[in-house]
Amino acid sequence: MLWLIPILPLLLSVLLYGWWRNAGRAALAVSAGLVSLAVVGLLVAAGLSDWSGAYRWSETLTLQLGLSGMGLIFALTVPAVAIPIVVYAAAHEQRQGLARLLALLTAFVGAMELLLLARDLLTLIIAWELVGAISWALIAHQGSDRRRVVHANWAFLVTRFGDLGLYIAAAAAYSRTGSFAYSELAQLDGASLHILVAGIVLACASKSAQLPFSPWLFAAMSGPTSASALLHSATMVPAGVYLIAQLHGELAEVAWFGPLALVLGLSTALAAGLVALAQPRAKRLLAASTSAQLGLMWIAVGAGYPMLAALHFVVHALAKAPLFLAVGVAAEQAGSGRFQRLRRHKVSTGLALASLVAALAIAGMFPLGGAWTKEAIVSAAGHFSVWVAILTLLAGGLSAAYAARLYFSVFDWTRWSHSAQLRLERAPVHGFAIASLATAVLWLPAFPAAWLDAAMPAFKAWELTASFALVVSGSVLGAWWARHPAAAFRSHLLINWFGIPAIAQSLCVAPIRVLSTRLARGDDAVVDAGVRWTSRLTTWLARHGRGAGEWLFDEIPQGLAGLSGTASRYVTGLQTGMVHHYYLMIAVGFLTVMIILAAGELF
Amino acid sequence: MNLVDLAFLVNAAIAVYSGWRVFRTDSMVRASFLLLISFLAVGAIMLLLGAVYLGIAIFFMMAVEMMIMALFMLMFMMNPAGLNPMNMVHQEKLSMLAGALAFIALGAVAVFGDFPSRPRPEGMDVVVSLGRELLGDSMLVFESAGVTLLATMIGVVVMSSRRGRYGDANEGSVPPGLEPDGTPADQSEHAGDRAEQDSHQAHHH
Amino acid sequence: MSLLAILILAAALIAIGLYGAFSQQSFVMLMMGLELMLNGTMLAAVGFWAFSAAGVPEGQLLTIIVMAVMAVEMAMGFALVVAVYRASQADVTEALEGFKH
Amino acid sequence: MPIADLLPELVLLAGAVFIILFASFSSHKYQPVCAGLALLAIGIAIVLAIMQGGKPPRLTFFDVWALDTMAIYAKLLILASGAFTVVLSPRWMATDRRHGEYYALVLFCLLGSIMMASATDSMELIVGVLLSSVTGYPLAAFHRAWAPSLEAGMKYFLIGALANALLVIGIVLMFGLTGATGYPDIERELERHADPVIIITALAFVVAGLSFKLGAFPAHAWLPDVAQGAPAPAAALLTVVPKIGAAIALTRFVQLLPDQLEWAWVVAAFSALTMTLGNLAALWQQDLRRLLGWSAVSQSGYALMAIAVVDSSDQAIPSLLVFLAAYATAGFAVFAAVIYLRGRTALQHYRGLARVRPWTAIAIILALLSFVGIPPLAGFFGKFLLFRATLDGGYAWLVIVALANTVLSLFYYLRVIAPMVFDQPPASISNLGRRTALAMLAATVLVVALGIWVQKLIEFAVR
Amino acid sequence: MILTATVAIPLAGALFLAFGPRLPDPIARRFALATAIAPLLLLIGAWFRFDPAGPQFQLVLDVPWVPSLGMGFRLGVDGIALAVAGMSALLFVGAIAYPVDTRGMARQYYAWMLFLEMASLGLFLALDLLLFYVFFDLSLVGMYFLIGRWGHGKPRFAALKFFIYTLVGSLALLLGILGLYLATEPATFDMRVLIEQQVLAGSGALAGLVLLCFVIGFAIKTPLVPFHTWLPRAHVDAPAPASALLAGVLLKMGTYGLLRIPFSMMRETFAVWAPWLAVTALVSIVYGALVALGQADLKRRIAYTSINHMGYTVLGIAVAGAMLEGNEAARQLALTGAVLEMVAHGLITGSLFLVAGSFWQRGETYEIDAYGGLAAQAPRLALLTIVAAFASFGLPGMAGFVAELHIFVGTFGVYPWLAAIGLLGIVITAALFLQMLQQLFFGRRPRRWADFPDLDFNESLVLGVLLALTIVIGVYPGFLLDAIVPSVRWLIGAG
Repeated sequence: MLWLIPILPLLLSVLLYGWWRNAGRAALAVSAGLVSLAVVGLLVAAGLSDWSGAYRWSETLTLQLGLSGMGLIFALTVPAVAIPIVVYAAAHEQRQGLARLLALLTAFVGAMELLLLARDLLTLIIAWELVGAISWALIAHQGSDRRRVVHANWAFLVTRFGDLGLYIAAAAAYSRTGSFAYSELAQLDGASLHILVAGIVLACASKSAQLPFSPWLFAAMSGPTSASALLHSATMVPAGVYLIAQLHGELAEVAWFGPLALVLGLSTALAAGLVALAQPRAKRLLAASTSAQLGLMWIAVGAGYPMLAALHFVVHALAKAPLFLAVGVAAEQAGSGRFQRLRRHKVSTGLALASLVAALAIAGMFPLGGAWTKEAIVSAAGHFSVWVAILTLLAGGLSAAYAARLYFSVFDWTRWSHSAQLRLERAPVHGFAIASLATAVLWLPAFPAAWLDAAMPAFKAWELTASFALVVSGSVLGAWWARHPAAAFRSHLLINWFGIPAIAQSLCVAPIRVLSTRLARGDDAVVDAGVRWTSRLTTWLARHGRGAGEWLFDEIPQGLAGLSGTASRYVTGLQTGMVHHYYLMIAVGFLTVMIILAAGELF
Repeated sequence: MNLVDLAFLVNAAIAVYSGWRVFRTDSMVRASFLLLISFLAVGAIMLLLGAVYLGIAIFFMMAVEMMIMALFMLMFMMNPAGLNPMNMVHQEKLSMLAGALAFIALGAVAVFGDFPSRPRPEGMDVVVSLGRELLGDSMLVFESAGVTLLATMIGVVVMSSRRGRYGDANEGSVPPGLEPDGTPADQSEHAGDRAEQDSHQAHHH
Repeated sequence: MSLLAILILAAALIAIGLYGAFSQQSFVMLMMGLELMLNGTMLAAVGFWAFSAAGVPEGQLLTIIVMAVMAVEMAMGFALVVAVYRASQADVTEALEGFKH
Repeated sequence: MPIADLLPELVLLAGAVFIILFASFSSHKYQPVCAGLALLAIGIAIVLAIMQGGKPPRLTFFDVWALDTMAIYAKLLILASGAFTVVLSPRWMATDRRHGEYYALVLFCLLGSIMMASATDSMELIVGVLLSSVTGYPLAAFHRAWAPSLEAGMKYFLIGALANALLVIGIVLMFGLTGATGYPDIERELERHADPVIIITALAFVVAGLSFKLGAFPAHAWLPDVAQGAPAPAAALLTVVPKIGAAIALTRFVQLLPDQLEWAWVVAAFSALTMTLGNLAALWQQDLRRLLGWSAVSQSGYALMAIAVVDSSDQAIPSLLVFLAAYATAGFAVFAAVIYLRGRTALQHYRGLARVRPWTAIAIILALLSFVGIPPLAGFFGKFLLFRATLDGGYAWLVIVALANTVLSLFYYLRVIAPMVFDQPPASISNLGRRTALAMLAATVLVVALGIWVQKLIEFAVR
Repeated sequence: MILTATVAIPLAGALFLAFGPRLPDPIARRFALATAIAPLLLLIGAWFRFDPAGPQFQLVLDVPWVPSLGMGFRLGVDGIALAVAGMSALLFVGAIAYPVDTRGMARQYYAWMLFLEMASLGLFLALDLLLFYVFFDLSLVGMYFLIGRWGHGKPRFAALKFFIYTLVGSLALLLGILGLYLATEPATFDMRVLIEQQVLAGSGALAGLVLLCFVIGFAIKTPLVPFHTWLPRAHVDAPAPASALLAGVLLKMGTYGLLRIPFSMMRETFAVWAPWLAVTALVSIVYGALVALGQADLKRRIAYTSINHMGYTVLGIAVAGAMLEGNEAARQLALTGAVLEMVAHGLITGSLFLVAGSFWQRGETYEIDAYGGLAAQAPRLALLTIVAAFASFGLPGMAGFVAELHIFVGTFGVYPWLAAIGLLGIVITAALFLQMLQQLFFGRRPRRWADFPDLDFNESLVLGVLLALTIVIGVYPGFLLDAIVPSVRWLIGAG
């Protein structure tokens, strides 16, 4: 039964595609939203009645689905976030290819559900790669612009490289336990456990855009706005965090997992924060911010609080999605996503207000839920060391700064205006804003721990204080920069993600490309030449020799044929047409017999 | 050294010398007579060995054959009487070498080869034993040889007679034409083609 | 007169014949070389018959067969020489150069 | 006198004599009747030869003549080849005024080859070689008004005369050593007394001599010339039939030799040399018949493989026989195609044949693929059995050489096939009539049928 | 009987087309299609009659052919043969149905196609070693004429090179067969007997040499680096359906043979040399992928990915044979994967070559850079190509993924490092296909393709069916695995 949940959207996306191609926008919005709503409903039903699913491939392999507490949080968030986004997409995106876009978004939800419900590594890999492939299709959606396709390829390849980790992890698990199931992972020990953890970390880091894989998120911005919104908030990127959170118990068996996750998360949060702050483009700022926020989630997992990471995921999803949508609308009106241009355009008041809520959530401003999860993460980090906590606080400050910068650059109240258009587009953004506001319930004392049946770190006063101070100062700084763009610090290194893409280009892509071109040329020139040089010799001989020019000469097979060809000329040279030469040949043959026989006698 | 040995030596010397002179004379007619002398000397040695029938047979056969040969050369060949100096040899050094090697090899076989020593019994009737053999154990061989001679005669007549039963023996003795009433696939044409293609190909490359 | 002497003589005749066959351009001379070889062979056969085969009649018959080989080959050879000469006035091996390679 | 043991041969002889008489006393118009007569003689001989089969092997005529599987098998092969030759000849020879004698010579040639195959006496061997040679020369030179034919015949003769002289020397030496000419006697004597110096020399002479009939190195030079220059039916005959006789003769001869002599190495080395030489030389030929001649040289090399292991593998003789049968059928199929196309021989004249004359093209393609050894054609099983025997006999390197040669040979066979199939055809291609076509198709069917029913062939060869 | 008919019907069809009445072109095509569908239906029937729980070889036919050699007309199937043969039969239907320029010689073209089908199916169904060889060689002949006569570019050269190069392989195979055969007592070519007897076990160097013969023979056919240079040439110049068959069916003969003969019949020796074979396969995987990435020619690129994919298959086989006992689960997985990869590669690469053929028919060039922006112009072509490409680099939900996952996981259990390195291949193949898609379908459309037609009904149907089956296998591999796994388990010796 649990299979219904991923299959429904996947199947419907295909089935409805035909109809969607000719349907009106309203019908599109309603039907696409209903699909996601149905997923929510199914999830609720599943959660209530304890569904499970198993699908047999062969006598040794079975695909398993299951639903856990944390899985349910993620699984519910995805369609919930998707509903407004598909409505937005149906209302707002270009008509051409809209049906395909919606189908892909719906399928995206289905694939992500499969990922979240998977209870074994095989199912997980399937979902994991499907999500990647659909994201490729989404990013490449407007394919007439070749750059977008290049970006899609780039994003896909980076994440696929990470997927190798998952393959290795799965193989390690299977070779040890004879099964892919999560439930069997506990049996692992020794080398195979280390391999498993390393593989999973690799896969998750690349999927959730942690260092050094973060830059692919920039490439992913080439998709339509709705695709970016969904990809960043709910479907693709959080998968990495989900997996380490879900498998935290097994992963933590390895001593270095926690510190590694912490280091990865922290460094990404800081670096991405800086990168976001320096971006001249709104969407890129949001992309970098996604990396940074996911970094915070990694910190949570690394510190031993996977459920906290889940909560931050929810909060982040609810805030990030509307920001994308709103910025998308604004950028469209301005004709560019550059702050320079955005700053000169009016924005719709409703949109701006809603964005304010989202920006505050990203900034981690009390009393929004985002603030609570951030504080909790800081506290969790504090369990490790004070310094880690302080660094995490700094990361929080950075998020406040870039959130403020974004907000004041795009939605500064000095440029608000009322516009009658955009009603349908606004509704999803407003929905998100309301949901974001609702996350404030997290501040209710003991609420999360009690509800979620998971331990949460206790807050410390100094951390709260410092955090608040940093958020405020960060916001001020961000706002000031937004108002005074000339003073904003700008660094090409930061804008370009510390040059990681360039490094990857020169260390990885370019060598492979050169290697492959060389090999491709060399495959003819070198490998074939091993057999072909002889034919060259023949060509030469033929040109300079006497008996050249057979009509089939073009057709000498490379290789020994060449040698044979040469030998052939030599042999036919023996046939001189002169009988006395033939007589000599007989004499030679006679001698040969004598020599062989005499040798046989003597030795 | 008895008389037989002396006769052998003399005949041997004649056989070798005249054999050698065959290829050292200017005239084919002379050459054929020298060959005849060589054969006669060998025949004489055979007689010395007691092979009466064979020796005589050689005398007669070779005498006839050489006469035919000489006539033949007079009839057909150029330079019949050695009027012009004749030295038509090729690869002479190599031939010398081949001859010398052959002599050394066969001589070595003669010297080092361990042939069984089973001399012919004294007083056996050589000719009678041959006759018994011919009509007894080896009759098939002998008959086969006869058949061979018959076949040879047919072949020789086919190849050499100038006039056939229906006119010129050789007229029309060609392969069928590539097209009915056309010319046969001419062998020399291919050589021409090849040369042509050679140049074409060389140009091409 | 011993087997050795006969065989040496035969070897000499064969060697001379071989030389002739290898070196002569003219068909007829070449054939004379071959005849000389067969001549030596016959001598050797008779020598074997007399000294190492206890005079078995096969020895004599073998000699006759060699003689037949000689006669038959020569007869056929002359016929061919006549035919070739008649067709293309060729009487030396070098004239046969139509077939190469 | 067990005359009955020679009935097939006597029929041939009688046929030849009758043909001569008939040809001499009938008008030009009736000369083709000689073909019918020859065919009749061959047919009767085949029936008689088949009747000889099925009895235990024995020697007859005072140990001069063998009646064993090898002999009878070879006899049938030779006779069947003769029948093909005769059927292919009348139209080809139509303009020749000595048409009649041709068939007599063909019958004598068959007789000579049968003698070679059946002889168990070295004198009989000499006579057989002589008969098949001395009829072969005029057959090759039968187009007396056509220079290439005469040249082929003359060269055939010049090489043959030397080779036969060498063979004779070798046999005389063997006689000197053993005092005998019959194989059973020679074998017995050699067991008692085998002086290496003499026997090595004798063997060298015999091998050099028989290589001529076999068309193997070192006396192979005539083969391409005859294949190219002789009247095409005679060329088919001369590239196939003497080879069969000589292969059997050599097999019989080497079996006499003492084991300590490394004769097998000689045969193996010559086998490798011959096939490589033949294939290499065939590689760039422009003339189909010449190419076939060279290919025939290489086929001799394959046949020698079996002879090399005749003592070390009991599979050798059956494999040799099957191989020869496969070779003969394919050889006749492709020569028949050449004859059917009126002697068309330049490869470039075969362009597009597959479209104008598909059946002829099929005949050539199947025959050539059979030479290569593509299953399930007859040639495949021939080669397969050869390889099996050779491996079994411990000559793996020879098998590898043979395999490499097979690849080599594919190249030049494809040089024939490719333009036939892939090129554009000329306007028209004339042919030589229905009877030739029938012979061609019959041989082609045999190429396939002998492969599919190879069991019969093998059964007959191992009996 | 059902298997005999499977082989006989295409042969009869081929003979009828070649020598029967001169059918007009469209009729010849329809006749060929009908003839090709028959074996497919028969094999589907065989599929249902096949009992996975039954003996290893089923539906066996054993008619003596050359009893004195121990050769018989022996046909039979296990799950592996059935899967591969079924795939081949389907691909033949597709290839015959796919439109192609027959240059006015439709009868001959389809006759050769059916002849090739006879040889291919016969090979997969053969239970006799020599019969296997017969079909192996016949497939060369069929392909030679198809390439040489209906190819483009330099077809004759390609055909010649193909024939000669692969004949070398087939002769090496023959030598190996002889080596195995001579050791068998009593002499027989019956595969069942040979598998049971394991005749060369314990014979040291000889067994090694025989194995070498087999491996070289099949490595040329598969092809493994460095015996692969005939492949791109043959592929590029062959007509598209022939390319599809070459990749989809003929290459399988190499891996299938490897599995059927040395793997099964010389387990002990195979285990000794398996690591080397695995390394060779790995080289093929990485090298094939890298070289494919560097190709600017559509068909060459696909051809090289074939080398990569066949490398996976060989890797799976090598791993499965790497030891005689122990680690059965992983080895079974690897071998199952190898078999699946054969099926998957046949369908996927077959489709890709057909796609390439469609490009050629429309644009007369295989240069990838010559195309661009065709997604909007030819959406069906774009969609099917994208699906095929994704399937080819192993996207889950399609057959290739299932196969490659099996192989990786299995390999990891035996040679972890090889698995890890081999994994790099799937990134590179992804890169090369994505780059290809980007160039073909996205970006600006050159003006010359303004009236580039989309796939017609026939093309769409063929590709659609092939790719649908790819997806079915990817989603529901159970139906294949249920037949394959018992056979595989039997071969591994685990069951």
